[in-house]
Amino acid sequence: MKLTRRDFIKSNAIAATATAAGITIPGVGGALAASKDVIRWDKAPCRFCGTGCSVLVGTKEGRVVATQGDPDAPVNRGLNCIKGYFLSKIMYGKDRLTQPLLRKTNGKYDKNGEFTPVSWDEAFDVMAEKFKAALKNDMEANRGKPADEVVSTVGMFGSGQWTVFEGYAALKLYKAGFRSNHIDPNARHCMASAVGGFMRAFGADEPMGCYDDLEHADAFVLWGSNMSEMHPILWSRLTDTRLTKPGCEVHVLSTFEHRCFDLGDNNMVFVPQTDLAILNYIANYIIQKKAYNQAFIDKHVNFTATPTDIGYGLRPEHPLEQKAANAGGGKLSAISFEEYAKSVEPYTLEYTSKLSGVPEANLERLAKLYADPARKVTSFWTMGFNQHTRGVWANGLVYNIHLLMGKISEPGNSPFSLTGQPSACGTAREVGTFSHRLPADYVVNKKPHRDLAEKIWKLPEGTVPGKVGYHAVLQNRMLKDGKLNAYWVMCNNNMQAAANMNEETYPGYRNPANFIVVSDPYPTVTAMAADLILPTAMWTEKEGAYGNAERRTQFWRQQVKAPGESRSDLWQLVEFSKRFKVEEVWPEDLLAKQPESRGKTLYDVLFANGQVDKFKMQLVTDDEGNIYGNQEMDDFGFYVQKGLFEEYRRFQLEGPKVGHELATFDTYHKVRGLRWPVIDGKETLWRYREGYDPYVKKGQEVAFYGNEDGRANVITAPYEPAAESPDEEFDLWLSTGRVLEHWHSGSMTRRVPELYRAFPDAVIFMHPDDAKERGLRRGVPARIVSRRGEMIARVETRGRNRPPRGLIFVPWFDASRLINKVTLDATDPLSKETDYKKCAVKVAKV
Amino acid sequence: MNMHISGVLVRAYPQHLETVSQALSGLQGVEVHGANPDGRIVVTVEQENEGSMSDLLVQMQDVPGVLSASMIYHQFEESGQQEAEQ
Amino acid sequence: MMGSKPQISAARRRFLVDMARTAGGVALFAGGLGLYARQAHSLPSLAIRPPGARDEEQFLGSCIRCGLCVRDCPFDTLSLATLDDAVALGTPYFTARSIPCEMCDDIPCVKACPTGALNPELTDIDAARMGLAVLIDQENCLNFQGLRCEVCYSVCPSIDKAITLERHHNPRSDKHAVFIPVVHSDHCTGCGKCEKACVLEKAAIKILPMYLARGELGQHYRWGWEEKQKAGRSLVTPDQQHQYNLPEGQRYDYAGEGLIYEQGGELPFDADPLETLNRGLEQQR
Amino acid sequence: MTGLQQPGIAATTERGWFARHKWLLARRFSQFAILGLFLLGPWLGIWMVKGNLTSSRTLDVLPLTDPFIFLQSLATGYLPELTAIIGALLVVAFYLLVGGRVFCAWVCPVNIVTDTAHWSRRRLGINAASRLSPNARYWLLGAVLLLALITGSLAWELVNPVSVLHRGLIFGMGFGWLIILAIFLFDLLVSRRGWCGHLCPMGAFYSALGTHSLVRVRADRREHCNDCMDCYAVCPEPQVIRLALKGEQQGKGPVISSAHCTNCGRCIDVCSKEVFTFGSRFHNRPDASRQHQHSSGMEVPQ
Repeated sequence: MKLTRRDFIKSNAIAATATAAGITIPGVGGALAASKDVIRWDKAPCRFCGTGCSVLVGTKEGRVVATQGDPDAPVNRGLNCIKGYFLSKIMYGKDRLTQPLLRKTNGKYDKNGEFTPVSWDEAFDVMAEKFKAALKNDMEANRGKPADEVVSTVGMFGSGQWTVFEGYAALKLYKAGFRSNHIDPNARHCMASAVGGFMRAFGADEPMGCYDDLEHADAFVLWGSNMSEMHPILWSRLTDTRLTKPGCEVHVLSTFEHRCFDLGDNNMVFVPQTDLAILNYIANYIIQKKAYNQAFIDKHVNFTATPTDIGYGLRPEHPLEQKAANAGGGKLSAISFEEYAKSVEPYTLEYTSKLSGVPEANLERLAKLYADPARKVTSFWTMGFNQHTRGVWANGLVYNIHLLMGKISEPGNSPFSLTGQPSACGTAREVGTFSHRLPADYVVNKKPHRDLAEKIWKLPEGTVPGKVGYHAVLQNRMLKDGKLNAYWVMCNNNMQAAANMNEETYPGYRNPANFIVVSDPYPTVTAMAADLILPTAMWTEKEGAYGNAERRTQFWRQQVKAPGESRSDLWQLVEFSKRFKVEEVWPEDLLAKQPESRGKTLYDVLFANGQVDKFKMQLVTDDEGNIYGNQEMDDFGFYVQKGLFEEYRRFQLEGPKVGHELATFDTYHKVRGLRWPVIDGKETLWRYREGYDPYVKKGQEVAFYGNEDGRANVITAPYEPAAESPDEEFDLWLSTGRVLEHWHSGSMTRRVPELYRAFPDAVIFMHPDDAKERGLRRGVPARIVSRRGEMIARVETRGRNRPPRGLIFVPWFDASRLINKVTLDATDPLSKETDYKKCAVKVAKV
Repeated sequence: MNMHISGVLVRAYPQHLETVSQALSGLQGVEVHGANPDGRIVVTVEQENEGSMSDLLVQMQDVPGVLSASMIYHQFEESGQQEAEQ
Repeated sequence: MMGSKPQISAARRRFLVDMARTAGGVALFAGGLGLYARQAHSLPSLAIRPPGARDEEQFLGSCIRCGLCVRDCPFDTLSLATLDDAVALGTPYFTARSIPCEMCDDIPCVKACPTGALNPELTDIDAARMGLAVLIDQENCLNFQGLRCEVCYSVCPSIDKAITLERHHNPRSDKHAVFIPVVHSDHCTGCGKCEKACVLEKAAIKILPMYLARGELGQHYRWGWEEKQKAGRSLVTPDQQHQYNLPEGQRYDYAGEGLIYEQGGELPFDADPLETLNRGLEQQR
Repeated sequence: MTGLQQPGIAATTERGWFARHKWLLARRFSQFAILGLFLLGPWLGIWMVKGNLTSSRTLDVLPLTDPFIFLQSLATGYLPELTAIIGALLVVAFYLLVGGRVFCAWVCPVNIVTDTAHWSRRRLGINAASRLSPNARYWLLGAVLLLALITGSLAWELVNPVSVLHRGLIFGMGFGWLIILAIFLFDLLVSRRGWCGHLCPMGAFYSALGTHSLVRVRADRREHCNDCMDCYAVCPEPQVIRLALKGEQQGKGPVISSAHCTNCGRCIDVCSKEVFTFGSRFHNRPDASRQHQHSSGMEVPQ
């Protein structure tokens, strides 16, 4: 449906007249009148965590003036947490960036110059020049190389807070356009270990269960998840079940006492890293008591082992990596059940209790719960498992327990990896904006997968490079080493978020060989370290889609215009692609395969390709007939979001992998989210279980169809120590994390005065005796020092988090106190996700 | 080509709603988009100049069964602008 | 001498008149001031005294308005009342919504007080009772509506003691719990962090002076359960074993569950008839 | 009367401006220096003296407490802590020595206000005067203490201009200016030296404290008096001068022994004949003036 200017005006005329008449005309309505006097309400998912609450956004005179919890949303039923309560204020911080800013001296770009306002044209000119220089080098380097040897010096750090469309456009621009796999999202910091766990066990990403497990479980186990603060609305659902369901129990494990302990029936504070041992103890218990579900194991499970002593994902020259026998090793080898049983045998109750510091009674109670076939158990975890140098192992070990018992893929029996970010699932994982991924669980290092991508994208064979790109932590290292030179950071604040800022991130950004572009709505720490800052539209200033932790995809329409010259990340990506001729990025042999692309721009090839631009301009309306803007449609002349989404869906529909199907674009604008796979218009609540999942054939009962043989992998892995543990000098564990009131680096929530007041500055949560021993008392500033850097904050010995002796907890939201100067950039060698929960520090008087 | 587009609210006797709607549709540049049973009809009018627009309004009022016709919305665009937008 | 008599009496009269005038003036002034002073006794409800402040009556007699407590407060929490404040002129107070008390472990303000108007016997800040937090507006409190705010609870220095969250089923959403913040006077110091942090436009939780915040139980009544706990046993001879007339298979627990139906044991059927049918006859005993 | 509008003209011409203002300057210096010490903290962050005149702590060790407010607090039935007791005793000891009303002339910030009112009154030739008994202050003093007793609170501190001004300058004034303005206008328009000389119960308290103080103004050269009346014009408590200056015939000594004398030294400044000096309360025989004038110029060093 092509929309002409005439049609557009006419629709407005109809809308206005119909409003005056008090008539509703299908398709159009009283948008114009409505926008003037009354608040117009429309739905949108919350901007913050992975829970995916839905809100109604109230707009008046071009401004979001109010929000309300959506009473019809199944996730939150009208409720919000305190961040959601302030959603309407996040876009209106006084220091919104409204025009591009370039470092300049004497009117010319200079890496050491002052930020100066420039036009989009100038910004993109300079940016394109830098990218082209890097791409030219890459072309030289790649001359004659096959696709799986192609290298690149351009990169991007993206986000699990990108909309689905933005992630997809970025992925396409980089992997197909710039032929660089150096694109990774900040979800690497948050969900990569979970992904690793899913892929290794089930061959398909994302949870099998859904939030309804919260009502169906008889017991909950929290493994390294402070749900009370980080998933507040889910926590209130869990709490309600605990309150209303007779016999319901909550078991909480953490390295420090937090607010979930309040509800917990069995609370356990364990020594950092010993969760690995506890998980194995439970498996051992189940086996010793012969409580495992033999029938389930026989039919649905394979037993495997993973290489051990795999290092800590540090730079290869680091002594720990040199020492590791199988650095980075992850190839599974098949073992028998008996071998598996033997591998967990050392984890006796006594040994585990001693190692972890958790009393035997508590451990046994937990093990009994899992081993009781009559009780449905849902395990939740978030960053405690994922930000872990053995994160993939830990994820796997919890699946082991559920698989041994067959407590999986049915209502209430659910190992449930909770997601941190609003679209870590929807964008980072499903679209596949990781350095090794393509949409729908396909990966770049498999030729058939690349072939599929190239076919869908109508690009010549060999366009997408086959080598896995630089992951998040490696990107910073490569920036520092000068091997990544043109770099675009979008929708995240990685200077504040990445570990070991002093030694890696900052030197990387300021390396004179590099050109750093940061797109952000606010002057973040990352923006401060950039060379070019692009002002970005946020949340409902653009049309978007997020996918939450229970596989629910939710859409929203653009409610208001972004301030000044701000443009959405999507606009920036698409607009920037116009600056590149295909000849500037593709070698001759690719061009020869597709001569019709000669002379075209990347925009023509990637976006105006007859596929993405298939959906012409149209009015965006809701059922009430309200009319919404769409900046990208206005500027590019077609329905960009719809085109991208429908092209993206082809990955789910046309490839060999099944079970990722999304509904059509138009459907999502009408519903309050759907849980994929959506088959014949029907959502899937529990995957892999007959009756619930249409891909499980009749009589199969359970099928883990992500793996070829339909079986899930039990993967044995031992306890191995952390990368850095407290010693005599650095005598405390440091764990970092979030607080309820602030979202991530605080760039949005710290600009809401009420939230800032509620939790103004980061503090050091520590045990009162540890404080006293160091001559500190509550409220005084203290210095946290590690081998890498230091930070000063006030001591808090009371309050919501109560660390045991020997551990401190510091939230990282505070841009004026950067705890990541202190943290260690050790990662899980398999998932490459940083362990933000463990490093050694000392705390002293200032 | 210049473009005048108006939204007009026509009130008619409810019992003549159908005949009025048909009559209106017959007029040059007039489109009927909807009506409700109490006699209110939503109409758009498209003309090249303002003069013919006002003539048309008068014509509409003269249609048998029409009580009133009032202009609710009016937008005018010059041809150049129109092309640029397209 | 006769001649001088009127003179003396004139001087004397003048003296007497002056006396009377002065005395009258002073009495009038003193009366006015006295009334004003009585009025100033009632501390306005939003002004909170520093920790250790004696009760208002005695405080106004013992605080000499020197401001040393103000000076030694490391957080600029305290200020001295000026004429435009409703607080007795020159006395120290703080407004929780602006700057609350940070509850220093060493309580420097109390140490600074030369007269003991801030009672030096207060050495544990947790024992301070500056006022009492009261969740006044339950209709606007986000947590009462089921939202997850509880900022007041989170910032409380005596979290889980002074403010706890009481969990209830949320009948409106039917799936969620509500977390009701409840203040406990035996731990609340009245520091005001909760009022300061309340994210509403106007705080739903406020620190009130004790005299406004507390009710008082009549002398004629006792909480039975508390008396029992204090005594460590029933105040009156413990109850005897009761016997009941009951149908077969039922018990009655006087102190606990009430009527109990004895479990009849598992039924020999599956809930799902298909299970029974598909099991086949060979499984039947 | 014009001469009395600018008393000390004669002294200036004969002894020079500086000599004629010596004690006034010293006094102003003292008043501002004391205020300054309190303000160093809040203004510059140099915390030598904390608190205010009602109670202070110097260099974190020396406590000083105003005995008047201490007495009121006692009257409410409250016994202050040891710190306050020590502080009050130290202050009492000091004023017993130098004269209670030295507080009024050398320390009290209201003195600057009332002096200004008095000076303006002279300059503007305002003569309106209501008859107030100088003893009214004692009535007030009694009333203040009685009020403390009855109300159990420091009622006087609700209006006391001395603490309002001093505390206000250090901690913030608010509408306290109104009370100070009232005092100023009262002194200017209603009663000459009305506040300090007649009403202030604090002055009354310090008068009582200074009845037997050592340091006194003496009219040792009273025989040189040329009856210019300048000293009467400037004296805040003019009734105290007469006996010492003109009492030789009545067998009175040259020491100004009235407890109301504030030891301000203005009479010394303005006298062209250098009749007055600071000295001790001893040697106060009627003929002491001639014997003493050479031996003691200033017995107690400042």
